[in-house]
Amino acid sequence: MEKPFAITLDVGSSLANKTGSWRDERPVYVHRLPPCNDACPAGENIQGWLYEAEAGNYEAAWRVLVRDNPMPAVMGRVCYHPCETACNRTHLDEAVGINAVERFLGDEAIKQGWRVEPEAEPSGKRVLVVGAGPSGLSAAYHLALRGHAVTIREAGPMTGGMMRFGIPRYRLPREVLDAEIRRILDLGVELELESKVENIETAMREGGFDAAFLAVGAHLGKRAYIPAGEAAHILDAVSLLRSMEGEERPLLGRRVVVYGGGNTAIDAARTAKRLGAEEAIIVYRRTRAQMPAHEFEVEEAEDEGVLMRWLSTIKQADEGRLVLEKMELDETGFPQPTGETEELEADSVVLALGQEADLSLLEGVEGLVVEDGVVQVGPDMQTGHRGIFAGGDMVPAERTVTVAIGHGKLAAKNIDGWLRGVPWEHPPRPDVVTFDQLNVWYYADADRTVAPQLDAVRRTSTFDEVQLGLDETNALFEARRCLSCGNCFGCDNCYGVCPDNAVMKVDEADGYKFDLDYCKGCGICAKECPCGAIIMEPEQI
Amino acid sequence: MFEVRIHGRGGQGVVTAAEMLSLAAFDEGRHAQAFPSFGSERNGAPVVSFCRIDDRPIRSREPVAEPDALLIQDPTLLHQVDVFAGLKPDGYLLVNTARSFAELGLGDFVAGRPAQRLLTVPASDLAREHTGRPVANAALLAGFAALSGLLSLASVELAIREKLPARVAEGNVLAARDAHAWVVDEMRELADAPTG
Amino acid sequence: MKLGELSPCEFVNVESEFAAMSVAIGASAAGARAYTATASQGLLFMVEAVYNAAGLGLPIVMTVANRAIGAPINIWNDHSDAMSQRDSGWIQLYAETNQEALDLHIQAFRLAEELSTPVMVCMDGFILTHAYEEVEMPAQADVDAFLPAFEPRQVLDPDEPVTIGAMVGPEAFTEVKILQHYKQMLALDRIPEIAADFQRAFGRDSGGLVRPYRTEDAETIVVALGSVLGTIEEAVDELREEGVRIGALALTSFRPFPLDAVRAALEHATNVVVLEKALAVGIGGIVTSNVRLALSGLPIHGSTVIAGLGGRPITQRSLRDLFLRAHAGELESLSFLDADWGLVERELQRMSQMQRSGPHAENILRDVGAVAHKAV
Amino acid sequence: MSAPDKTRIRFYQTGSFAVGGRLLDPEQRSVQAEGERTNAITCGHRACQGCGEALGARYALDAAVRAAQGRVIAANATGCLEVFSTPYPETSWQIPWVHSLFGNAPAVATGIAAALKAKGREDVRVIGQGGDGGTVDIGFGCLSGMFERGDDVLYLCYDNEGYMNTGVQRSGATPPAARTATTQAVGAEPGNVFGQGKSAPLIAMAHEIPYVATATVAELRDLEQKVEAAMELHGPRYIHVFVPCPLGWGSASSDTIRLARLAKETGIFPVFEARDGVVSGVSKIRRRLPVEEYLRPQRRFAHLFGDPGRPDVVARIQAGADRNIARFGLLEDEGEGR
Repeated sequence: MEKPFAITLDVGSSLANKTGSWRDERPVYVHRLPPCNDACPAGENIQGWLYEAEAGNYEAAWRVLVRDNPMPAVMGRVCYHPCETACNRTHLDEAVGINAVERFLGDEAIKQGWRVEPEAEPSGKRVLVVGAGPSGLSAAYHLALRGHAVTIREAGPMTGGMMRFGIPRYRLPREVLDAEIRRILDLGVELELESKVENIETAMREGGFDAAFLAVGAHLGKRAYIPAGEAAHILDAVSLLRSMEGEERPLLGRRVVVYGGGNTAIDAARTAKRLGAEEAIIVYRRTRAQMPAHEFEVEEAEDEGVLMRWLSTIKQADEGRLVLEKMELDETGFPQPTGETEELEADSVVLALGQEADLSLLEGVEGLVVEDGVVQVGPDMQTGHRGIFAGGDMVPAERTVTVAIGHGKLAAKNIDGWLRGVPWEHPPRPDVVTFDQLNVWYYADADRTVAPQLDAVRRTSTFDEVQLGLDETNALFEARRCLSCGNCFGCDNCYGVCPDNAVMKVDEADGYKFDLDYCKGCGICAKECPCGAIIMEPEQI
Repeated sequence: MFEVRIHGRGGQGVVTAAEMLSLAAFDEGRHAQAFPSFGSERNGAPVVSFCRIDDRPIRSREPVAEPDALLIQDPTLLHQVDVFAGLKPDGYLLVNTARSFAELGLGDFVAGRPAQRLLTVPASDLAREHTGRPVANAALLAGFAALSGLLSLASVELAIREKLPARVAEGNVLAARDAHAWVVDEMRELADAPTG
Repeated sequence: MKLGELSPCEFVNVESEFAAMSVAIGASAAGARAYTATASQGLLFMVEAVYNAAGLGLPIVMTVANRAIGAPINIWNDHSDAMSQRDSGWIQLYAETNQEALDLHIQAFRLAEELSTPVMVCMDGFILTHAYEEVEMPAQADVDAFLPAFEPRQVLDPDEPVTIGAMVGPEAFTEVKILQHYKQMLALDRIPEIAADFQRAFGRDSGGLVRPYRTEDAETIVVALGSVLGTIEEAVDELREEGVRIGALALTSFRPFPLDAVRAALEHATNVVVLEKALAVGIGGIVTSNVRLALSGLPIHGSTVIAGLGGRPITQRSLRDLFLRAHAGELESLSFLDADWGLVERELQRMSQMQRSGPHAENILRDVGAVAHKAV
Repeated sequence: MSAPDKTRIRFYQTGSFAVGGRLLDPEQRSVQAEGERTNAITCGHRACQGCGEALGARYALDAAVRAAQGRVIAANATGCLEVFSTPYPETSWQIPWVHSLFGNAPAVATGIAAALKAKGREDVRVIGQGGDGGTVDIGFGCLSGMFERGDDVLYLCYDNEGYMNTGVQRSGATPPAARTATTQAVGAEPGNVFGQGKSAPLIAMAHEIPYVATATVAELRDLEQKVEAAMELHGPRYIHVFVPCPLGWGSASSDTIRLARLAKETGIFPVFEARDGVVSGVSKIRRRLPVEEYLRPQRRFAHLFGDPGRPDVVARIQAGADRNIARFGLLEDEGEGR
């Protein structure tokens, strides 16, 4: 068409007008640290694997997950999920059920037989890992991935450490545990059971190891002094739980008292119920609110009929009976004795007062420091003795499986760096995304999915797993509740809300790009990004 | 050039009368022009229309000030409006009425003019008789054709049929014939009467 | 149209003249032949769109049934409405008779569509629009042969999208206007050519730029537009019979203004009288100033007569007197045909006597007496 | 914890609030999420930073273009949208588009529709569009005429509540108390007068045309659905799109969508649709907020929050929002609200 001059124009000709010059701020896509990732003791990229999971890419999700944690099926059962406590979604409705999704992925991996392969060529270096608990297994896994030859020496007859000897099977079925350990060992990790390391330096020297990771755990139950008659039946919780793995079931009687307020106490009481005790009573010197045990475990125990006796200490234990003293809290919240006593019938008393580590293998090691019964390590998990690293319950930290696994990973990275002569450095940590940095209007309301539980009747009579898993629909739903804090999840909002069409859609993998030829720097994209993955930066003039 | 002015009231078909007149003239092979003098008048207000007839094309557009013929469709106007203004001394006058000029109080006016050119005709009565409505324009035109001899009755009938809707055309044609006959009769009487 | 006799065609009943022209703009921009009609205040109400249609170069054809502009409110004929739009960018053609009005519309579409510019066909309100006279209706096939199918210069079409009606700033506005002017200059050639084509096709001499009447040896020539030319020609003939060397010049095309043709027609005259049906308050004649430009440098006595305002009849008798005075060189440069100066004087006196003398129109009406009591 | 009510659950990635999402089936994504969307108004236009009108126009037109398989012609009223999109020698439009005048866009659109009908082009659809000035004030006669005649035009009004193009003067859509160049924030009744302004959508409904809707740039999917619904019908249709103006409102350029959202969530701007003159659906408020949340970020209302401020005026505005909420039933039923 021959167009009349000036009044009639070719369509789209304004592309010649580069409005990018108007800008005094420019939008930049960023990756921020989601609070879940930040809170994970194992350093899992939770947002990362939920991103894959919410798309139904379960294997991809699992592979993101096992880059940090080799045991998602275990983790999905026993982790106390600090990630969920930190989850920004709690401000909106309820935390994303991260733990349940993790378990789904872990179980799916076992079901599908997904495996991992070493990522690096063999390094020719040999590392000795002492202890086949979570920390040792984790370290072995990460070291093997990095091409090192790993040998695990375990004093006991079985792998798993506290995962097997401290956690009842109704919380962690053994076939799950065994499957995840087998996958680690399949990486070529050498395992020597009932092979107690008496002296670490000797063992390293004789075995020709270039480095060692100590993870012997804390398996000695703490004993409190309780005046007791000879016939009184007193045992510690660690021993009780460990004996559950043997051939013969321990005999506890009809009325069992558990002394302590931690998760181990809860485990012991619930185990006692399953062993046939008519009454399992937890005696704790403080209040329920002060119990170190996790709330959901306490609730589950109460559901199963476990009784609680708060603000009480055991003064005296005799055959068939205990004397309790009532306590009261002082102004600072500490329990103080009141002198008031009462009696309680009990066939046995289980002490759940904490555990200690057996550090005899470290005697005489130069530079190594032990304080308060635990080995001191640096931020790189290295002891005072070069080449010897340590983690798990034997170092100062919260004693959980997740922390132990995190130690194993961190130590492995540092051991790898040490072996290669290039010290490993923690990558810079981005800011943690806070709730106010999100634009939550875009997130629809969605209640958390409740995972089913075993019927209470069956729970107290069998060691079947209490907490059941999510099916795929539920897991997908739960994954999709993730707000993707601080990381683009491909919602197209920036692409849609730009008044200048200055956001380009590259492709699904590469996401979006700003077209700075036209971006006027209005900032709508940043403000309307649901997950806070865009920031505005001043233009340099 | 022959110029006609028609007086009536809004709603009486005064403009249509002029148009029918021009049609009739056109049918007889002459040039004709009809036009109204419009105002913001509504039904019942005085209305004037004009018609020019000539043997050559008509160029003039001015209102007819000195008509050769005057048709008064509504005699009530006679004493309201100066309807006779400019009427040529030998001009035709046809008034729609059942009364005589004397009864209308026009005795003095007609006295000095040729009697053969001045006539009344009860066109409304004839129209009512044939159409049920006292719309006198067609009948008056036919009367004028008879009075002036300018047009044939056939041309007037043709114009009526061309201009008016079919449902009223035939009634008007009958009324026109009656009016034509009436005027022919009247003129015969006038011719027969002793001049005085 | 409802009966499908005019097909394909759409008839849009609009709520205002402004909308009427706007609908025409839309339809024309979308590639349809578009037509509307208006008059008087209606034309002024659509003025914004009238200019817009011209600026966009849309070949719309519009009839303007020329009528006066209020206040005082007046529904009768003069040229005030169309004259107000003389600079709108529309071509303006003035019809002398109903036959010419019809013929000019056919020519207007061809002109508009060839040049892609709108054309206004002006015909006197009531005098022509309500006159009943014989008109030769051309056959559709002949019109179709004369007027080819509309091929728009620009069209809104999803198959070939364009932006029509861009905002043009100082950098190109002048050039756009020059182009608009240039189109009208082209029309100066095309108007007579199309009229000639028309005559060949239909055998009638309609349209063109100007139409001289007995000007060959005329000492006095009267210039006018529209239907009044007929009465003027009668007066000319009458005076010619009496030996007065007088003629008339009809301006059929007022926009574009045919400077050369007007000069050629008038250059041998002694007196030129421009008879106008509109008054440029504060100066006098509108057409006159255009005619004067055409006669620049020539020793011709010119005068302006404002006539027919608000429907006042222009009679042959008054014209005859006027022309005689003009021929005698007695006409003042600006005069008003058949004006009642007594009424004016009385009102002027009232004004000089008291500040709050009231509105002119009502005072004069009171002097005249009610309109309804007049016979004609 | 009660069992989740499955019928109410939407989860974000496949929910209805964002532009698109990689997890959605392509047909569930918004038009704006498409990589190959029309961009009826494309890059290089000269709208201010954060222009709500540029956004609203692209949203609406792209949806219309998709609904009409690319066969759309638009007539545009004078105003910001026209001026910033078509300064010679560049145009940002990618569809056939015409600008004529300030007050005649509906009539021009009618003309286009008539031409298309005459040409037998039933596949091409016509859109008229303009700002609030060109629609509810200057072009209102033409708009009403278009409605009552039943012309086959979808008219889109982009309402930024004033004559922003000419320097922020009051229009018939300027809200009470708002400061504009012609309603200064001085005197006993600062800003625009209460009781003025008009609801073009309600007036459109009074014409009993097939479809009337309101929408905002904050709820893209709702907007697109309404355009699609309108495009499924013939005859006159009217959609009134709320488009914040950073310049005229004195708001941050990044707040454009947020303000639109707040206008809806406070009840200031009711989002509804009506068929044949009867309200047929409303967009419920998700999280009701006091009008202050909406008013405070805008400098045109700054005089209400100074020291001492005008809590009485704010209360009147709140009362107006409350009336909207009651009139249109903008809240979820009791018990369902979250």
